[in-house]
Formats: sequence, structure tokens, C-alpha cells
Amino acid sequence: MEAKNLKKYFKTPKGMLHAVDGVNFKLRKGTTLGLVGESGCGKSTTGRVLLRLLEATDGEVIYEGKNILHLNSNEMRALRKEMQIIFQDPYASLNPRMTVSQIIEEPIKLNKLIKNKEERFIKVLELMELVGLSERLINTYPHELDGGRRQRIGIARALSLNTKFIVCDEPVSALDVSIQAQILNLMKELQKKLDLTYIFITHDLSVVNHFSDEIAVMYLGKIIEKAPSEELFSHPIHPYTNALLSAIPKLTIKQDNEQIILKGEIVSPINPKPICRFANRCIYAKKICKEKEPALEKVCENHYVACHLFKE
Amino acid sequence: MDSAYIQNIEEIKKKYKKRSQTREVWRRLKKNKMAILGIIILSIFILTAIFADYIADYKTEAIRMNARERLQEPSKEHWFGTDDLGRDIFARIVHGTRISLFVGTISVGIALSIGGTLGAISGYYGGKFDNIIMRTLDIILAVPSILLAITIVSSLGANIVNVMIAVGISNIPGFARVVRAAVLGVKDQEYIEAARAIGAKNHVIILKHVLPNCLAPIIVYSTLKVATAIMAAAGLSFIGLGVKPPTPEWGSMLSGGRAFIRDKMYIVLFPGLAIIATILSLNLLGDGLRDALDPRLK
Amino acid sequence: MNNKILEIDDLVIEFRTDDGVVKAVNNINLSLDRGKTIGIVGETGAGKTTMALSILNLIPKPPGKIIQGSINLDGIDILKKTERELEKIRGRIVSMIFQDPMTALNPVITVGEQIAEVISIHQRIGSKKAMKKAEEMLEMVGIPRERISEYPHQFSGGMKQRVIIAIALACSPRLLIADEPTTALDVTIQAQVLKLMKELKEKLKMSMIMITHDLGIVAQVCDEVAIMYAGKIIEKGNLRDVFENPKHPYTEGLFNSIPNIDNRKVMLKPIRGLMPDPCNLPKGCSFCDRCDYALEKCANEKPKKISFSHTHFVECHLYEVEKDYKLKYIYNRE
Amino acid sequence: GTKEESSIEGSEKQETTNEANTEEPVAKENKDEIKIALHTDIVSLDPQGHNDTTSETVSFLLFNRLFKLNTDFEAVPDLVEEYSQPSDKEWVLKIKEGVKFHDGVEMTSEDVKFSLERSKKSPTVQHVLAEIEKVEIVDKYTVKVTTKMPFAPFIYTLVHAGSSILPKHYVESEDKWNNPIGSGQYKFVEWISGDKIVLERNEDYYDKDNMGMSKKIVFRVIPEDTSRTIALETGEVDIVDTLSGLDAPRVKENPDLDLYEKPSTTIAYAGMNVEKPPFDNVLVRRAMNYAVDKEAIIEVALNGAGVEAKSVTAEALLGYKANDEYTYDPEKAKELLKEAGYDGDLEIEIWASGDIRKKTAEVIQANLMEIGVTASIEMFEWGAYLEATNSGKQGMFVLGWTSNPDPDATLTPQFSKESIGAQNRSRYVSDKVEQLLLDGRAELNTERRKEIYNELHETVMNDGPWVPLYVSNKVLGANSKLQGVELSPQGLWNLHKLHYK
Amino acid sequence: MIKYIFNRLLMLIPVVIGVTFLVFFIVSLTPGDTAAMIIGEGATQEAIKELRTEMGLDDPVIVQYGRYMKDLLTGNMGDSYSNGKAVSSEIASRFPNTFKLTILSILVSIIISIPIGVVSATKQYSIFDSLGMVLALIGISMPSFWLGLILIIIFALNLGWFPSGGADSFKSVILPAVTLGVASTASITRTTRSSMLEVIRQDYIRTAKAKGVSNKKVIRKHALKNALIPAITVIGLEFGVMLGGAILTETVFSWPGIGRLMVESIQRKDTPMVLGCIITFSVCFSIVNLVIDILYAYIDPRIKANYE
Ligand SMILES: Nc1ncnc2c1ncn2[C@@H]1O[C@H](COP(=O)(O)OP(=O)(O)OP(=O)(O)O)[C@@H](O)[C@H]1O
Ligand SMILES: Nc1ncnc2c1ncn2[C@@H]1O[C@H](COP(=O)(O)OP(=O)(O)OP(=O)(O)O)[C@@H](O)[C@H]1O
Ligand SMILES: [Mg+2]
Ligand SMILES: [Mg+2]
Ligand code: NI
Repeated sequence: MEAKNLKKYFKTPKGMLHAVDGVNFKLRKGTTLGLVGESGCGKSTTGRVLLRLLEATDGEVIYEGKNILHLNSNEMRALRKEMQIIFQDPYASLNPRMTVSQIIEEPIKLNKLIKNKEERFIKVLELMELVGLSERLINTYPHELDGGRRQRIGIARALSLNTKFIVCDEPVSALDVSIQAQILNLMKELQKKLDLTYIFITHDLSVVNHFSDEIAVMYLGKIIEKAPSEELFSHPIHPYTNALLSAIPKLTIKQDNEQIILKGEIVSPINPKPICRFANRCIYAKKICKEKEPALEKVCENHYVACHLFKE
Repeated sequence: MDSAYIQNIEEIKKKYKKRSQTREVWRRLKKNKMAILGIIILSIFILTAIFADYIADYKTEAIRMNARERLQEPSKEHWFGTDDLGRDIFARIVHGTRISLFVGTISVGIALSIGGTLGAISGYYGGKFDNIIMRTLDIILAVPSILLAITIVSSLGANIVNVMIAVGISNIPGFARVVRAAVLGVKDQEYIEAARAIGAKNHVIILKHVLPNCLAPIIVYSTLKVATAIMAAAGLSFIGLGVKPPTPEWGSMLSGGRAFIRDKMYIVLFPGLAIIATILSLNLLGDGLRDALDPRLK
Repeated sequence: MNNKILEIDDLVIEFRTDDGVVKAVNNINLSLDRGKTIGIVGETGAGKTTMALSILNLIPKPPGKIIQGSINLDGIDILKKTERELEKIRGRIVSMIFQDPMTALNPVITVGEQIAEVISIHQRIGSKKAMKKAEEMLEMVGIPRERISEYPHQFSGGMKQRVIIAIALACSPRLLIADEPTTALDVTIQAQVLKLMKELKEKLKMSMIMITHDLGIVAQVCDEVAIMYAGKIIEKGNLRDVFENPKHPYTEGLFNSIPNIDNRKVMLKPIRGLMPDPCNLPKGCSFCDRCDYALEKCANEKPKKISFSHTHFVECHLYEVEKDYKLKYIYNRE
Repeated sequence: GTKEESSIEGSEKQETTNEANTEEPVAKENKDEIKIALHTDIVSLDPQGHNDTTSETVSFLLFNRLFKLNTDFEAVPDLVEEYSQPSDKEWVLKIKEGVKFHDGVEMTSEDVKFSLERSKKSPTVQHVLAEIEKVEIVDKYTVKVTTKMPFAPFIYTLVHAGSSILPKHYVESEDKWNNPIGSGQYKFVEWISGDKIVLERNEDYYDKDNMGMSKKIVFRVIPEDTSRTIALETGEVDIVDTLSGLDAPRVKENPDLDLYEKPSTTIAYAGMNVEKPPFDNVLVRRAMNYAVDKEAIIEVALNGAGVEAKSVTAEALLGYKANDEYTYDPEKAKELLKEAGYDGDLEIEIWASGDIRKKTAEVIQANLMEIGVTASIEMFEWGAYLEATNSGKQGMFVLGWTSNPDPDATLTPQFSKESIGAQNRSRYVSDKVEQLLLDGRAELNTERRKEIYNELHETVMNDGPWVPLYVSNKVLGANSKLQGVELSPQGLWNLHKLHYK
Repeated sequence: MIKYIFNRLLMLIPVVIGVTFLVFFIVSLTPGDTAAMIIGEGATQEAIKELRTEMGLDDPVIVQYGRYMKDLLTGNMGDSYSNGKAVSSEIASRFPNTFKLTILSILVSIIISIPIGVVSATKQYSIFDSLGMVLALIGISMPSFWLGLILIIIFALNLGWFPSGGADSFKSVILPAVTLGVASTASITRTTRSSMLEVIRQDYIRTAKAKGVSNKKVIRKHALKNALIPAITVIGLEFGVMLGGAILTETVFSWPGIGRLMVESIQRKDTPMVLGCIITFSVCFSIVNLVIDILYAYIDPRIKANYE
């Protein structure tokens, strides 16, 4: 999977909203890319564009050698079997009038993977077992469940097809730590077993650190830093990444208040100027930051950053 | 998967699959006393329609003129009195059940299926589609139903089916608007996107995901429109486009008796009550059904 | 004056649904001192939100029903008040930040009006003045004044959450209930919001109930912690008690489930199994099915409250048998 | 109160009721304004642009004709001072001098010539004066009219609203009949379509003996029967132009109101298409005449407000002859049917349109059931009905005809060969009748004409293209204090006489 | 927004063209000969034929349509076939009545139905709820002539408070407005109730309560506005029904409105008048629909965003 200069703009009354503005990344099979960043920076939009749930404004998405943005609707539908998404808000993404088993069964039925009713039912039970939903829940509706179970329905649905690639949009944000841990473990196991590729979107940095092989930090529609997890956590370069990492609530009782609290106006994503988008909140900002847009450049092996300052 | 688990499947199925969708709805409906009342009233009407011939003889009581028994007040012999042709109003209501229920439900059915489809399409796709469909319906809305009915009946002939078509067509824009408004509220939900993500085609999405979530206003509107349809059909029979006299039919009984409203109230009262009871039962049932179909209200 | 802002006594709340009775809150006792913050942590569905709502007497009835217990808020017996009287308490003495910011704001009223409303109700000031105050509140939570006349849909999730916080704080309540107030926020904004709350708490001597899944947040802002499981408080103590010396196996499990930010290679160790069906709670300890330490009597007998200090107690059979029982305690802080 | 045919009888009663009800709210504030409820709006203010009785009611007040009808249905001179007939086909008419239109312009023979010629050209009323060949001006007040052939009903055609004398200068102006000017007792004030027509008295009316009696007349359009009666009861109107038979007893019993009833010239009939089986068989047609229970129809459709029709015109018309042979006799009808070769296996269609005709058809249907004929009723919208009953596909159909005073205007369109495809909807052809019709038109001697038409009635009834059903009564109600209510077979009459004491 | 309104108003042109086209063909399909209808009883065949030719009724429909449209473009709706009056002046004289009646009826309807709907929803399954429903259903099942006559008998005949008909004073519009309004209450009540039921279960209602907002105010300020969207859709539809469907009420109350004019014209096959009425209606409907759409936007800012 590869994204090349991916762009998604929304039309708004005030102008073009650059939700995703030239995102590039490459993803090896069987690995996980973590996507973090401020809320509203375009993470979910990126995920949607990758799956063509939204039509990209520009750019290419290359999946197994094909640019899927040029496929017609039938070809695309065929491909959907392999590419799935777990939505950010599990409740909203489940049809309130369908039972758990219907929701999980639907993709199988629609894609005619298993024609036999019996077998399909067995498959549903298997999937439920896989994500840890007890069979008791077959006939329950999403609203009767708590956030954790809802989230798992979403996961089971994503896995019901011959999935190879999943965009996980904050799959664990609604969960308590224990269930979060269960789910994360499950997803990791599945990745190993089925050689899945994930894009993992989250706010929770400890989770993303734990889960991803590589992390991309987004800010206002752009990737500003990208590195393998360990590298990023140990040597963050971009000032925003630094701020982010410092803000993680620590489990220690007495805080030494060294958090970097960001100040300053957030730049509007509508028709942004070609300058560093973080510049006016950046404590290190220089003149050049407000004049030129930094490009994503290589710092060391696999570590990329978009900042005018890193060279210094 | 381990085989013990698979073996359990039959058992699991027995345990859980029993609660099929319809059964589930029925189970919940049963708990709603008002809905049950609605079902009972409606069943009485349906049974009346089926067994009308056993309740009152069509030839001798419902349609035979009896000049000597004109305009009799309700009595033991004629429960609901007699009309201006000396026919037994009770017998006419009993036999009228068939036609009125039929006309009411079928014409609403026609309007609902066509109007609903158009409304759903125009709401779901939006943009140009929406504009074209809705403006076209504006045009139909402006054509008075009488004119429409005259045309349909004169080109297709005067029979009950064509009356239903006429009433149905003139109700299409209304249903389209109601459905469209409801669809607009649902189509941007995330579960619709989720359905697209698993490769569902648009028509599947509309049918399986959008419409079931728009049921409430549709049910409310449909159950009410049955009354209007019965009366609209009667209005048509007045200008000669409805059922052929002397076939009994509630709406025509109601409008035919308008001259008697001051002295012989019962002539219009009973057909009116029959319509009210029908609509009441449909509404009770509709309310119940809406609640039963909404798993969130469990 | 009573030093307790809140005393909940033996509270039981049930939801009567078609499928059975959901026992959401079971015999909860809780008290909170003025100016203190208690963190409530627990699995999804443990009954945290339900308990919080009961303090405002806002349990949806039906299907909800308060079976027994009393709630004493600042000397007022909440459950005995009429709806009229409650109107005066809600928003002024106690207010709440709701869990789901996406749906908690009225989509057709401007955010400014929604904030100003609570002010004009309780402070009896003109709508213009209330609007002024609302602007200040908005700024306080880090949203520019100019956006006061915008509608919720024009705000991002995080901004909406901040509006709800502003509403809750507008009348300087004596007790603030914050139900997962930062789930939709990224960590930098989360830090901002938490800081704001802390400041207010100090300035106004406000007490706070902080419901969250994030133990890091608890560590940052709370004085006390209560761990809830299946409608019960199974462990409660001050921060140090619980963080440094967790007693309940569930508490231990929670800590073990947190990904270690410094060592990403460690496999997560979730608590095995799932929460019991709240319609059908086990006879004994609700956690017993998932507990690695379960004793025989755990399955049949409800555990009693065991105190370790005047602040720290736990409900677990383990300590009835052996007061110094040591959990295996895999969790490794730093 | 009750009034039978005219007001004379009722006026005695008046006094008794008057005293009893002095404080009744019915009392009018403005006694000089008479409010008349019409059951339908007028079609047009142009007397040559309408052909219906309601419009006539109004235009008779606005315009004069050369002749007018008296209450006995006889034509008497109105504008005409004197007239003579120099030859069979020539009429010399001299109008009164000094007749002024509402704008003060005097009426002259120019206007007469203009009006009669315009009438001939008007699509709506051209049939009325169709027999006129030419109109010539003799002098300022005299015209000479030449008919195409000797034409007995000539004077009667001149009483028709279509023969009103209009001011030439106005008609040729640009006003388009928005503010019509006539010479009648009343002047036009306004017409709000669908609502009301307001007229005020013409103080300069030429005939001082026949001046309008009240200052103002307001016609209100009240289409719904019940509402109309109620308006009368509440005193919102003083008189209604028609009353439903159902409401008649109520008005009768009301001491403040008077009921007026008089047979009209409107006959209802069930026509049969003589070209189409089974009605091509005279026996079947006669059988129908025996099978129908006319009394029941009057009861059901008119609520009693009518009389049985015994021939093809109303009794009031010249030359009427009742047929007493046909009575309600289902047995006889069955016999005739058997004779005609039908034995309980006859199926026919009855066509109808409108509520009253529907009820009529239902009664006929029930009657026919008794003699083993199965009839199904086909209902039509009015426009479609008129077309359909001209198509030749009709079997039995229910219709009516409102006659002008002269029998020719009724009988020729209905029974002449020429009007097949038009008014002769039963498509009846008979050489004898054809001859009688021609004779009747040409015969100027009333007695002899009467005989001709007597024979015609006999012949037609014998051939039975119709089952004449009933002649409806003109029923109307008025405030009992209202004076001068007159009723003609065509309805309200001499409205200018209406007034309060 | 202004652009949106302008665009929608522009859409009136195709709608009017569509309506006239459709009606022209529909009328040409209906049976009955216009010329024969005009002349009435006693006409000869030749006269009818002559008149038909004179009026251009023998031309192909499309030619007639073209002729009509040409006139219409110059603002001329033609003259009535039956009485020669200008259609535009006839409609101008009647339209204010129709408008007055419709507006008042819809007001009556709203005043009755919104409160009933709200109470039914807030007290679901209570006696109020059932009573509200039965009342609403009686309203919809009762033909307007029935209610109209009953009102006339009570309020005009027995009490003498209002006139029994006509359009003379403001008083005369009350009874017809009530009659017409009651017929529409059912749909509006039921819809309000149904959407209200949905809204009062929403989280933001809970938020409002938590703020200490009184119950009444929660309903009035927070719930009602949100529940109004479906109700307004139906109000718009009922508005249309009232505009065009007031025929029975107009008849019973001798109300000189367009509905009656239209039906009478249809029966007389008075095509220009029919067209005039229908064009008036279609413009009204379109404007009503536009107003409804604007109201949507006014009520719900999310919808407003779509218009800009
Ligand atoms: N349908 C839409 N129309 C207009 N703007 C949109 C739309 N969807 C998203 N946006 C805007 O695009 C930007 C990116 O949104 P996105 O949902 O991708 O953010 P995110 O990174 O997922 O944030 P979060 O962490 O809160 O989920 C935001 O500014 C949002 O307001
Ligand atoms: N309206 C309701 N009807 C029925 N059951 C309910 C209702 N609200 C809550 N419950 C049930 O009550 C129990 C407690 O729910 P509550 O919302 O208090 O959990 P919570 O601790 O806040 O969970 P979370 O962390 O997911 O917010 C759950 O089992 C839930 O399913
Ligand atoms: Mg997102
Ligand atoms: Mg919660
Ligand atoms: Ni004539």
C-alpha cells in the first residue's frame, strides 16, 4: 500500500478546507502504521480517502500495484473485500436496527462469500468468538451493548471478509484499559495469523507506541514527522511531536509539570498559506517558518521530518 | 475452530435463532396494549369484510331499494337505520368494508411505493436528482386530483382499480416529500458509510439501511392517509368516477348523506364512525409497530 | 457546616428492560469532602455514568429506577426533591460534563446561547450580561470569543467537549461531575483542559468527580480513587493507596492492561474474560469468574468491606482470610 | 308559514305572524335591501352570453325584452308598444318611446336591430332567434322582422333572455361587460364572482307602474343546499331561489318563513337509445314505461318535491297531453318483455351523472330488478356525460330538460331527426312526428297548434323513446315578511316586486 | 442563502411550463366538448362546430399550447371560455380569499395541533395521549362538509355569532378556517408527537435538564425546535392540500375561493380558467415549498449550511 501526494479538500462557504493536503507514505505488508495528531488534523479523512469512502481530490493510492483511485465502482466493490475500516465511533457506524449477527453477516452475504445459510451462521459465530463476543449476543442490538462490545462488532465486521488491509480509526478510544488491552492483543494476533496490514489512528500515544511499527504524526493535513515507533519516542524532532509526547499523562502520582502546553491560534485548515502550519504555535519558530513551507526530509534511516529547524 | 464448538451450533441455533425478526417484532407488539386494541379492531373489520355475506345479505339488505322503509331511525330491525333508498345502513357498512379498506390501503400502497421510492432516491442522491424529481413532483402536486382522476378514468375506464390509481398518484408527491425529509436525516450517518465500506450497492443501502431508519414518519403519514384516501375515492364517486352504485362504500355513504345531516344525523354518523374506527386501529397499530420495529425503544 | 459535599448511601439503581432487570448500581456508598477530587475508574458498563446521573436525579425513568438509598448533596436530600426544586440545584450546586460531546449539545441552538442559558437561569441576570459571561467562559476553555454565535456542528469534537465543560463550569458549581471529559481530545488539548479544571478547583473550592478510563489522568488530577466493577465500588482509597498499593485483583488487572510507553515490546496483559451480564450477576463476588486468585467462597458469598486505613478499603474475600495478602503485582512503574 | 302558489294567500297569514314575532332577530336593519340566495353563480352578465335560468334571473332585472311572460306563462308586450304581422313571415314591432338605458341614452330601433342580430350570432343563444331571416329598421322606434318561414313561436322567442335589447353603444365599447348597462328596473353595481351580485334601483325606469320596489337587491351565491336554508333561517338572506325538498318541511314549520312551491317546466326522463338493442324493440321500451315506479323516484330523488310526468313535456306547455296508459305495473312490464322475447335474461346499462340522477338511476335499477332485468349503473362526469349520451353507445340514460314556454323549442330538438347527435339523445325517428313538428311550428292558430301537439305527445309516448319520470317542483322559501314573492314555472319571477312592508 | 432563494425562484419557470404542458394535455384527454359545454342545451351541431373552429379547438393540442404559452409570456392568461372574463382578473379577485382562508386555517391547525402533539409526546400513553389521538383522527375522518355544517348550525344558526357563509367580514372567515384547519390537525399532531418522542430521548435534552432548565422551557426551547422539521414538512403539505382542496369547505360556506372556481371550470371545460387556477396553485405550492425549505434552514443550522 502506498499513498502518493494524497489530497482531500472540502468545499465550505469560507473556501476550500484542506483536510488532507499532500500525504505520502509507504506501507509494507503485515506492518502497522500509526497515525497520530491533533483532533481535526485529517486522520479520519485520510483513512476514508484510502478506502475511497471519500473521493480524493488529488493523488494516488497504490494497492498491490494498482492505483485504486481509477477503478470503476464494480472493480472497487470487488476490492472492498480486502480493504476494511473500523470506524472511529463504533455506535454511529452500526445500523441501530440490525442485530449483532446481522451486522457481521451482512458483508459475507453481500459479497456472496458463503452462500449456504448454515455455513454463514457458523462463520458468524466463529467471528464473534474470535473477537470475544459471546454467542448470547447474537440477537442483541448495538444500543444494548457497551462501548467495548460495539467496538468489537466493528472489528468482527471488518474481519468477516478476506481482509488484508484495515484502517483502524481510534478502535479503542471508547474502551477501558482492560478491554483495550484485550482488543489490542487480539488485533496483533490476527495480524500475525493473517498477515494483515493496519493503519492505526489514535490519540493515545502509549497505545500507538505499543501497537505500531511506524508512526506518522499529522498536523493540519500534512505528515510532519514519520519514524519507526521506538525512534520517534526516543528521538522526536518536530516541536509538535515533542509537545505531544510531553503531554501524555504519566502514571506517576506527583507530576513535575514539565508538559509543554501549546499556545497560540490554530491555523485554519481553510486555504492555508504555504508556510509551516505549526509556526505560530511553535516556540522555536523562526522567520523562515513563516515564509516557506517545509518539506518532509530524511533525518536518518526511516526517520523523516518536515521542519526547517531540524538541521540546526 | 474447535469441533466441540461447531457441534454446539445446532444447539445455539435452537436457542437464539428462534427469535426471528418478525417474531421479535410481534413479541414486542404484543406487549403494547394499544397496539393490540388496534389489531383487534382491524381484525374485526377484516373479518367483517371476509364474512360480510354471512352477516348481512348483499342483495336483499345492502343494495335493494325499499321505498317503504326510507329514512328510518336506528331500531332493532335496522341497527343503524336506513338510508334514503330504504337500504339498511348496517348492511351497507358491513359490505362497504371490503371496498373501503381495499381502496384506502391499496391507494396508499401505490402512493407509498412510488412516492417513497422517488423520495428516497431524491433524498439519498441529492443534488440534480433531487432537484429534478422534486420539481417534477411539484408539477404533479399542482394538478388537482379531480382533473387527474377524470383523465385517468376517462382514458383507462371507470373502475375501482383506476380510482385507486388516481387517488394513489395524487398522493405521490406527499409521500415523496415525507420520505425525502426522513432520508435526509439518515443518509449522512456513519453506518451508511459503513455499509458502503463493505461493498453494498446503493439500492441495498437504501433498502436495508436507510429506509428502516426512516420508518417513524412514514408509518405515521401512511396510516393517516388511508382516511383521506377513502374520502378522496368517495369524492370521485361523486363525479361518477368511483364505485358503481349501488355498491356500498363508506366514503360515498358519507358524502351522499350530506343533505340529511340536520335531520337524520345517523345516515352520516355510522359510516363516519366506521372510518374513524379503521383509522384509529391503523394508527394504534402503526404506533405500536413503529415502537416495536425500533429496537432502541425496547 | 458539613464538611462533606456529597454522601451517597446504599444506592441501588436498576434498569427494567424487556430482557430483564439490569442492576447498574448495587449498594454504593460514597462520600466526598469539599474541595476534593475523586476519580472513578472502571470497566465500560460498570455503572459509572448511571451513578453520576443519579446525583442529578436524571436517571431516565422508565426504564431506570432508584430502588433504595439516599443521596445527600450539600445537605440536600436529592432523591426527595420535586422536579421544581431540582431545577434550582442542577447547574448551580452540581453540574455535569457529559460523556458524549457529539450528542450532548443541542444542534439548533448556538453554543453561546447554550452557555448563557445556564447563567441566566441561576444568576438571574439579563440575557446580554449572560452572553458576555458566556463569552468569557468560552475563552476560558480556549475557544476564541468570536465563535460564540456558531452552532455545534461547526465545532470539532474536541471543541464541543470544551463547550460542555464551559457550560458545566459557568455557574461555579460546588460539585462538578466530569464523565470522561477528555476522550475526544488529543493529548495537548487534554492537558490544557485538565489544567483549567485544576485551576478552577483551587480558585472556587470546587469538588469534583472525575470519571475516566485513563489512569494517567487520575494520577494527575485526583485526590482519591474509587474503582467500580459491576455496579459496586470494589476499592477506594486516596491516590497513593490505590496507585502504590492496589489491593483488589481487578485494580491490579487494570494497571497491568496499560501499554507501557517506554517498553513497547511487552505484550499487554488484559484481564481475561468479560464483565458479567448485568442482568444476571453472580451470587458471590462479581469478579470471581475472571479472578486469578479466586477462592471457593468467592463464587457464593458477597465479599465484605475491608479497611486498611481510614481512607483505603477494598471488597474482596482475599483479605478476609489474610489481611496482608500480596498480589503478584506484575505492574511495573518506571 | 305556508304559501302555496302565490303570495296572495300568504299575506293574510302574514299579519298574524307579524305581531307574534316583532322582536325576532330576523328583523332587517335595512329593509330597502333584498338579499336573494342563488344556488349557483351566474355565468355571464351578457344576456346573450348565457343560457341558464340563474343568469336570467339577474339579467331580467337589468335588461328588457320586447315581450315578457306573465305568471300564466303567456307572452305580453314589454318594450313593444304595438306590433302587427303584415304577412306570415313578417313582424312589425314598434317599441315605446322614451325608454332610457341606465346611462341616460334613449333606446331606438338601432338598438333593437343590433341586439336581435347580435343574438343570432352569439354561440350561446343563436338557437333562440335562428328562425329570423332579417331585421330592418323602419323608423327610429320601429323595426320589421322577417322569419325564414311562418313561425308560430316567434313572440315566445322574444321573451328569452337572449332576445334582450342591449345598448349598441355600450356593447361596442371596450368595457367587456364589466359594468353592463341595460334598461331594466335595476342598475348594475358589482359582481364578485362566486360571491355576490349587487344591483340598485333604476330611478328612471320607463314604466313607472313597474318600478323596482326596494332600493337594492343583492344576490348571494350559496351553492350548498343546507347552507342556503340556514342562511334563510338566520335571516342572512330574505329569499332563496331553490330549496331542497328535504328542507321544505322545516321552512314550512318555521313561523318566520314561508314556503312556495309550484311545478316547474323541468322534466326528468329516462331516455332509451332506440337504435341499440334491446331498446330498438318498442315492446321493451313500453315495458320500461310500466316498470318504473315514478312515485318512488320522486320520493327518493326529490324528497317529494315533484309530480309524476305523464308525457314528454311539463303540463304547463301548450299542447300537453297526459298518457294515462302507463302506470306502475311490473306484471304488465314482465309480460311485454316476454312478448319481446326476453325472459329474465336481460342486462342493460343505465347511465347517469350527478347526485339526483344517480339516485333516480338507483331506483330504476331496483325497479328493473323486480321484473328480472339486471341493470348496472355507469356514472359520468357532466362534460363526459353530455358527450357520451351523444355518442350512440348509450343504452338507458337519465336526463332532464327545462322547457321554454313554447313547445316547439322543447320538442324539435328532442325528437327531430335533425338533432340526432345533439339533443335527440334517444335517437328517435318517426316520420309522423317529423311532420307534426313542422306543422306545429308553422301553425299560427293556437287551438290548431294545440291539437297538433296533442297528437305528437300521443305518438311519442306510444313509441316510448322515453320513460318520463317526473316534473320537479320549484320550491323556495322566503322570509314571511317579504312581500311580492312571485313564482313562475321557471323559478323566481318579477323580482322587482320584492319588498318589505 | 439569497442565491439559493433566487435559484429556487428561477425553478418556477420550468415548473410553470411543466404544469401548463401537463394540464393542457390532460385536459385535452378528458372527455366532453368544450364548445358544446359553452353553448349548452339547445345548440345545433353546426353551431358547435362553428364555435369550435372559431376558438381554435380543432387545432392540434400542441398548436393550442404554443398559442397559449405565447400569450402567457406576455402576461396574458387568456379569457374564460365560459364568460369571456379575463382569467387574470377573475383569479385576482378570488385569490385573496383563498389566501386569507388558507393562512388562517393553517394557523388554526398549528395552534390546535402543536400543543396536542407536544402534550401527547411528553405524556406518552397517558389519557391525554389517547384523547389527543382520537380527536386528531376524528378531525381527519370527518369530511369538511360535515364539520362545516355542524359549525354553521351551532355558531351561525343557534348562537348567531358568525355568519353562515359569504366573504363579507372578518367574521365570515372564522368558521371555514376552523373547518379546514381541523382537517389538517391530524397529520400535524401525529407527526409532531412522533418526532417529539424521538427528540425528548436525545442526550441534549438531558444536558438542558442538567443545567437546571425548567421542564416547560426544555420542551419549548430545546425540544420543540428540533421536533419541528418533520412537522413543518407536513404543515407544508397540508398547506398545499388546503390551497387546492378547500372545495368542499368553500362550497359549504359559499366562500368565493379559487378551489371552487377551478372545479367549476374543470366541469365546464373552461381550459384557460383551469390553467389559470392551476398555474396560481403551482406557483403557490412552489413558494410554500421554498418557504418550508427556508424554514428548515432557519430551524436547523446544519441544513442552512447546505444552502450556502
Ligand atoms: N464532510 C466534511 N465536510 C467538511 N469538512 C469536513 C468533513 N469531514 C471532515 N471535515 C474537516 O476536515 C478536517 C479533518 O477531519 P478528520 O475527521 O479527518 O479529523 P481527525 O484527524 O480524524 O480528527 P479526530 O481526531 O477528532 O477524529 C476537520 O477540520 C474537519 O472539520
Ligand atoms: N437506558 C438504559 N436502559 C437499559 N440499560 C441501561 C440504560 N443505561 C445504562 N444501562 C445499563 O446500565 C449499566 C451501567 O451503564 P453506565 O452507562 O452507567 O456504564 P458506564 O460505567 O458509564 O460505562 P462507560 O464507561 O461505557 O460509559 C450498563 O450495563 C448499561 O447497559
Ligand atoms: Mg477522526
Ligand atoms: Mg459512561
Ligand atoms: Ni334556451
